[in-house]
Amino acid sequence: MLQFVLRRLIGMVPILFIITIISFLFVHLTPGDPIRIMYGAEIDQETYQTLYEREGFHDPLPVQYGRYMVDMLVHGDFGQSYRTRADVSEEVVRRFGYTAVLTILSMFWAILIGVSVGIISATKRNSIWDRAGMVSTITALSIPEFWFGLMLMQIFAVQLGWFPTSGSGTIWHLLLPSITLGFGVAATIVRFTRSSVLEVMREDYVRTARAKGQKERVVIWSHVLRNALIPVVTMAGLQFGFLIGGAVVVEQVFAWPGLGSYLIDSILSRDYPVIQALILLFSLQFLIINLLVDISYGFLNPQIRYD
Amino acid sequence: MTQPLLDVKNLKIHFPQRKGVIKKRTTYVKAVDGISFTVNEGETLGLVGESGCGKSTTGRGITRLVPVTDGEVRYEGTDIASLSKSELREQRKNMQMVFQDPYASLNPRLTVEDILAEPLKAHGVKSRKERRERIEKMMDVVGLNRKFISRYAHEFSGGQRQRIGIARALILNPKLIIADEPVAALDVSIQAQILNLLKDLQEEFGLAYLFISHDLSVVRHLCDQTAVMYLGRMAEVGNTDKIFENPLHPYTQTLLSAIPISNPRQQKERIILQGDVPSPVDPPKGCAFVGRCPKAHDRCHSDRPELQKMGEDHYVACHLYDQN
Amino acid sequence: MKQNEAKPYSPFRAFLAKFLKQKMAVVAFAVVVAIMFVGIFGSFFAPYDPHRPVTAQYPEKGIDLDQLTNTSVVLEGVMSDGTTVEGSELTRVQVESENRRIASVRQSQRGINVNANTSGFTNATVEAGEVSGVFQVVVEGESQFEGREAVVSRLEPVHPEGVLNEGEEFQIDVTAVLTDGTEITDRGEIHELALRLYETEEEEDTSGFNAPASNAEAIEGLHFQSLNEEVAAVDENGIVTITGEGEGIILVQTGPVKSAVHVQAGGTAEPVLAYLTISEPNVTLTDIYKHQPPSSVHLFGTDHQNRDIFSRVIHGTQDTLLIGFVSVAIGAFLGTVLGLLAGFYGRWVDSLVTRMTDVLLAFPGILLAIAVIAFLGAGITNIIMAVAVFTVPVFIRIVRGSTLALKEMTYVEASRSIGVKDPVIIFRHIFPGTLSVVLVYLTMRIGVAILIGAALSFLGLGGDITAPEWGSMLSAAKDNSGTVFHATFFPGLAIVITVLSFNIFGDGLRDALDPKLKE
Amino acid sequence: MTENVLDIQDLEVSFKSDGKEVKVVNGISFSIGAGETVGVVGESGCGKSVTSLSIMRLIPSPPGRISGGKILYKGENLLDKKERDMRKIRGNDISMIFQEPMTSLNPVFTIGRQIDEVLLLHKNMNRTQARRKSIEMLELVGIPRAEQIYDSHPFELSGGMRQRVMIAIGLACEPQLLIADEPTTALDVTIQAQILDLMRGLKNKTNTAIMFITHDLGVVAEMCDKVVVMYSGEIVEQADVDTLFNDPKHPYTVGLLGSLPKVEEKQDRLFSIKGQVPPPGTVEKGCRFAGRCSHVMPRCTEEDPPLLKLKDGHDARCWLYDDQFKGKEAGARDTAAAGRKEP
Repeated sequence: MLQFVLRRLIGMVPILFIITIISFLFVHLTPGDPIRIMYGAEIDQETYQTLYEREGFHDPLPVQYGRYMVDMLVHGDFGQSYRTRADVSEEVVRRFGYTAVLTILSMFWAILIGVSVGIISATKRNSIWDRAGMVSTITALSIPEFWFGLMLMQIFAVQLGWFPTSGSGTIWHLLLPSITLGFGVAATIVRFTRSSVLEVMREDYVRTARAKGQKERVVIWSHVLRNALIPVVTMAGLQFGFLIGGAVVVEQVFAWPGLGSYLIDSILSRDYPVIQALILLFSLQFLIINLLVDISYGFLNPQIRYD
Repeated sequence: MTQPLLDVKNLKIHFPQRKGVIKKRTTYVKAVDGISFTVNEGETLGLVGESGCGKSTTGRGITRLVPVTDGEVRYEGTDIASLSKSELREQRKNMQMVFQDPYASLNPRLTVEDILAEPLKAHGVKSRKERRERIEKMMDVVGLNRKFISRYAHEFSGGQRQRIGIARALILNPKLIIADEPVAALDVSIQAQILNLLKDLQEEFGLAYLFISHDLSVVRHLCDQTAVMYLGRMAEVGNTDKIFENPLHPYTQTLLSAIPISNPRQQKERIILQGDVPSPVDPPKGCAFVGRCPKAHDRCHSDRPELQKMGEDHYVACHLYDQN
Repeated sequence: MKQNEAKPYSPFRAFLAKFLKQKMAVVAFAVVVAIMFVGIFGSFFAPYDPHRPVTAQYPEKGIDLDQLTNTSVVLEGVMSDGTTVEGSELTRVQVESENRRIASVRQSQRGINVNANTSGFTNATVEAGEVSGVFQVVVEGESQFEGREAVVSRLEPVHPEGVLNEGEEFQIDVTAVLTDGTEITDRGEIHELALRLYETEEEEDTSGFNAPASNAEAIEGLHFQSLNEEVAAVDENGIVTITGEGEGIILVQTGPVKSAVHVQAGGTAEPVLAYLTISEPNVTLTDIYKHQPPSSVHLFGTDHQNRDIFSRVIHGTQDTLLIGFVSVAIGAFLGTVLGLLAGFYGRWVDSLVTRMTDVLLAFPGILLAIAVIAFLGAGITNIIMAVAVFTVPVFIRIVRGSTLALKEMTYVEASRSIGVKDPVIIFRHIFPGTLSVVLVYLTMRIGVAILIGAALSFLGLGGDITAPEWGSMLSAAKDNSGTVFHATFFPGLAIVITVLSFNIFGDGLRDALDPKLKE
Repeated sequence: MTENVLDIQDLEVSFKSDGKEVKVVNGISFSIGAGETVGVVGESGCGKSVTSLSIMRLIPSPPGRISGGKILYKGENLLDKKERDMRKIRGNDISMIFQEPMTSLNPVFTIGRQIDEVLLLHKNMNRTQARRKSIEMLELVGIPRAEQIYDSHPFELSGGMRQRVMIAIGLACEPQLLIADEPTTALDVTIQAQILDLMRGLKNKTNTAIMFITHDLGVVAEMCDKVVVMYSGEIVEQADVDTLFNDPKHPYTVGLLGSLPKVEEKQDRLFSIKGQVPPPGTVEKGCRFAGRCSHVMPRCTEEDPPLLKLKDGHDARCWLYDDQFKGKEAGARDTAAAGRKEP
C-alpha cells in the first residue's frame, strides 16, 4: 500500500517537471511582450532595455528556467502579478479557500442527489420515476452551467429576492453558485450510479443472495450497493477535477472571488506569472485527486492489492 | 523414416509480467515450458490437459500468433519460429486454425462470402468469379447450403457457424489444421455432427490435425496420437489406444479416472486429487505434478523428469519409470 | 433451419428498426436536422440584420417608428344625466404625465396621445374642469416593474334622480374603477384603497418633473366636498343634506381622481360633467431603443444594443454548430487514428499515446481549453482548436479500448492466422467494430463541444464579443444588464435545445447500435 | 412409499420477447423423493435451468412468468405462497448452487460472512454461533484451514474451492432439497471429480434430496438415482438411471447416448442427431423432436405425443410406444438400440 503511494508519488515527478517547463515557456512563447504588458506599451526604447535586463530576460532560457525553479521550490516565490504587482502566492492562498469551499459543497449536493436518485432509478427500473430521472439528467447534462446560474440568479435572487445575486460572505452567497456547479455532476452521477446498480443486479451473486432467502431490501442495500458504489466513488472522485473546471465559469457568473475568476482575469489581461502559477497549481490538484481516488478504490475493493 | 509434417522441439512460450516499484523485476508466466511432439501427415494428434495447462498457447505459438520464446517449430522441415513476417504469411497457407468459440471467431459484420473470401484474397486469388466458385464448393464440402452465402454469421446456429469456421480453414487447401477446442462450446448432439465432419474431411483431403481439447473422450474418439500436458509441460505422449488402455503417468491415470462414464453399471474406482493446479508463474522446481501426485517421492521434488520411451510409440515424463 | 428461410438480414435495416423504436431519439434527430438546416440557411430567413440596431432597420422594413411608440386613448366625459360627451368637446382639458421621462402625454383630436420615451411606468392625469381621471402608462423594456399596482382611474358616482327638497338626505354611492378594470363599490374599501395608494405620494417624486398642483394637494382616502354649501351639505361619509334651493355640485375625490355629483334642489338645470372615462386606462408601450421585450415584431426581444435577438440566435447557429462539428471532427479523426494504432500495435506506440492521453485527461476539458486559448489567444478558430485538443484524448481512449477488445476477438486472431496483412485487418475487422462507438461518441461529444465552446465565449475568450454567437450573446447580456430576462434566456435556451437534441439522438444511436456500450 | 419432497405438476413457464410470449417450459411433471437424487438432463435451451429457478420462484419477472401448474413442496404449493413465506423456504428448506462458482459469490464480502448470512437468516443464531457453524461447514466440504478461509475473500480461492463454499452455503441450514444447477460444468475434470465425490459423500451423510441439473450424461450416470430428459421445454423421457442408460426408449435419448464419444472404448463413428434444436415457440404442432427424429411417422408431425407410461417409473413421450403401435415397438427398439452403435 505504502509502496503503491510512493510509486505513484515518484511517478508524478516527471509529469510535474514537464508541466513546469510548459508553464515556464508560456511567457516566452506566447505572443505579446511581457515588458510592454508590465510597464505599458508607451515606454521608450532605453527604459525598455533597462527593464528587460533587470527582469532577467537577457539570460538564456535554461538559466531563466533554473531561476524560476529555484524561486519556486526554495523560496516558494511565484513572482508578482504584472497587473496588480501583488505577490502571486499570497493571492493564490487567499483565493484557494473560496474555490475549495465552493467545490466541496457542490460535490456534496452532487453526491447526495446523484447517488440517491441513481439508486431509485435503478431499483424502480422503467417506472415513471426512472423515466423522469433519465429525462431530467440528460436535460441537466445539456444545460450550460453559466446559463443555469444566470437563470437561478434571475429567479431566486432578482425576482424572489431570496438570495444575494453575487459576491461572497455568507452561506447564502454560497448556495446558488454551489447548486449551479453541482447539478451537472449530479446528473452524471445519477446516470453512472443507475447503470452500475443495474449491472450489479444482473450478477450471479445477487441471485445467490436471493436464493438464500434474503430480503430484497437487504439484497439491494448490502449485496448490490456495496459492489455498485465502488465504481461510483471512483467516478465521483474524478468528477472533482471537472468541478474545479466548472468553477472557473460559475465563479465568473456569481463574482465569486476564487481561483477560477482569478485565472480568467489573468488570461484576459495576459498576466503571465499568475497564469503560470495557476497552471501548476491546477495540475498538482488533479494529480493529487487522481491519486486519492486510486487509493480509496483500494480500500473499497478488497480485490485490489497494491504490489 | 519419413519426415513428420510438424515437428515441435523444446517449445517454450513465456509471457513477461512486470512488477516492482520501478518496474524492474520481471517475472514470467511459463505458459509452455519446453514441450516436444510431432504430427505426421494425415494423422491426428490430440493435445489434452486441463485449463491453464498451456495447450491453447501451444497451438497459437505454432502459428506464431503469440511469440515463441525458445525452441523449434518445423513445418515440413522449415523452422516457423525463425521466418520473416512475409515468409510467415506465405507459410500460414499450409497451416490453418479452427477456434473454440464459433460465436467469437466469425466477424458478425461480415457475410459467409466475405469470411470465406478473406483467406483467398490474402493469398492472391484476385478473380471474384474464382473466389465465388471455390467458396460455393467449400460450402458443399462442409455441409452448408449454398443459398446462405450472403447471410451474416450471426444468423446461423452454433453448429453451422463451426462449419463456416472449418470451411475458412480448409479453403486454402492446407495440410495441417490446428483445431483449438472446436467442439467444446457445442451441445452433445451438434458436437457429434462436427466430429463426424472432421473425420470425413480428414479422409477426403488427407488432413493432419493438431486437436486441442480438454475432453478426453473426444480425443480418444478422434485422435491417433495423444499428448497429455500439465502445467506447460508434457506428461505423456503416444499412441492413443496405448495411453487410454495403459496410462503410465499418475496424472494421466487421474485424468482418465476422473471422467464420468455414461453407464451406471460401469462405475469405477476413482483417484481423487488433492488441491489445485499451481500457478504457472512459479511452477515447482522438479516435476510439475509433484504437489498433487499420490506417488511423489524425493526425486520428483528436485529433478525435472524428461520424456522417456516406454514402448513403441509411448513416452512418459515420470521418475517412477526411471531405469536406475 | 426454419429461421434461415426468413427474409435476408440487413444490418442497416436492423439498426433502423431499433432506432425508430425510440421515439424520443427520432424526435431529437428531427430537431438536429432542423438545427443544421437553420445553421446553413439561417442567414437567409433571419428577419433582421443581427449586427445593427433594429431601430435603424425599421425604415427599410417599412415599420413606422411612431406606431410602436405612440398610441392614443379616447377620452369621453360622462354627464350627470348619463349622456356622454366626446373628448374634443370638453373644455379646460389638461393632461399631465407624472414622469415625463418615461412617457409624455398631450391632448389630441379625440383624446390623448401617449408617447413612450424609455422603459418604466408612470401615471397620467386628465383634468377637465372640476373632474379628473387617471391612467397608467407602461413602457416595456429593460426595467422590471416590481410593485406596480393598479390605481383608481375614475370614480363613477350615482346621481340622485329628480328634484330634491330641502331637508332631504341621501348618500352618494360611488364605484371606483381601477386602471386594471376592477370595480369597487364598497365605500369603505375605496377609502382603504385610497389611503394606501396615496399615502406616500408626496415624498416620492424628486425628479422635478412633478405633476401639477391638483396632485400636490391630493387628499387622503375618499373625500367629499360640496361646492355650494347653501344648496347641499355633505359629510365625510358622503351623506348629503339638502340645505337650500338651487343647483349643487358635490365633488368626490380620491387622490388625483375627481368626479362631480350634480344635486338639483328645485328648478331645472343643465346636466354637468360628472366624470371622465379613458378608453384604455392601462396603456402598454414598448421602449424601442434598448432591450425590447419579446413581441410579435421581435420574437425574442432585442438586446442592449437593440439588436434583434431572434435573428442573432438564428445567425449564431452557424458559429455554434461550426465549433461543435469542426472541433469534434478533428478530435474524432485524430483520436480514432491514434487509438487504432495504439490499440493494435501496442508496445511503445501504445505507451506513448496512452501516456499523452492520461496527462490530457487528467485535466477537466474546460481548463485544458482555457489553457490552449491562453496560449493561442482569443478567437473562434482558437476555440475550435481548444475544443479539439481535449476531444482527441477522449476518442483515443474509447477507440483504443475497443480496439484492444476487438483485437482479442477470435475472428481477428483467425484473420491473422490466415495470413491477412495488418492494415487489412485494421480496416476490415477492427475499424468497423469501433465505428459504432465512434459514431455514438461523435454525436454526444458535439453536445459537449458546443457547451464548452459556449462557455469559452461566455468567459470572453471568443474574441469578438459582438459576434452573434450564443456564448458571447450570453456574456454580453450578462455584462450589460443582470436584470433583463429575455436577453439571457433565449440564447441559453437555444444552446440547451441544441445540446439536448444531440444528446438524446446520441443516446438513441447508442441503444440502437450497441446497447452494451457504457457511458 | 415415502412422501415426495418435491412434486412438480404441469409446470409451465413463459418468457416474453419482442412482445410475444413464448413457453420455454411446457407442462412438465416429475417428483423427487426424500434423499433421492434426480438428474435433469438436456441440451442448452431445453428449459432445465428455468425449471430450477421456477422452484425457487427466482425467475426474472418480467420477462419471465410461471404461467401454469403446481410446485408442491411437502404437499404445499410454492406458487401460492406469499413472497415472505417463500423467503423462509429459500436457503432453508430448498437451497441452490449454481454453475459459475467464480461469479456466484459476492466479491466484496468475506467467505465467512456469506455463509453466516444464511444461518443468521434462518437459524436464529447469534454471530458466534453462526461463525462456529460456518467453520464447521467449511470443514465439512473439505476446505483446509477453514478458520483462515473464513476470513478470506472469494477472489483468493480457486474455482473448485469456491464451489465447495457454495455447497457449504447450500447445506448450512440442512435443507430438504438441494438444487444443483450444472455445479461442475465450469470446472476442470479433476476438480469436477473432487466436487462430485464430495457431493456424493455429503448426500449419504445428510440424506438431502438433490435435483441435479446437467448436460453431461456421464455425471448423471454417476450421481443420480432417477433421470429426467428434457427437450425443448418438455420431458421426453424419465426413468431410473439404470433403465435410462441401458434401455432408453425415446429416439432423442437414444440419439444423445449414441452421440457421446466414449473414453472406455474406441468407436469408429458417432451416431449423430441431424439438424438442430428448434427455437422455442417455432414448432406449432406435433412432436417437437419430429424434425430431427430418425423414426418419424406421419402422426408425429400432426399430434403432440403424451408422456406415455411404459412400465413402472419409466415414461417416454413418443408415438412409437402408443398402444396402437405396440406391434412395431419391438422393431423400433431394435433400431433405436442399433443407433447407439451405428446409424
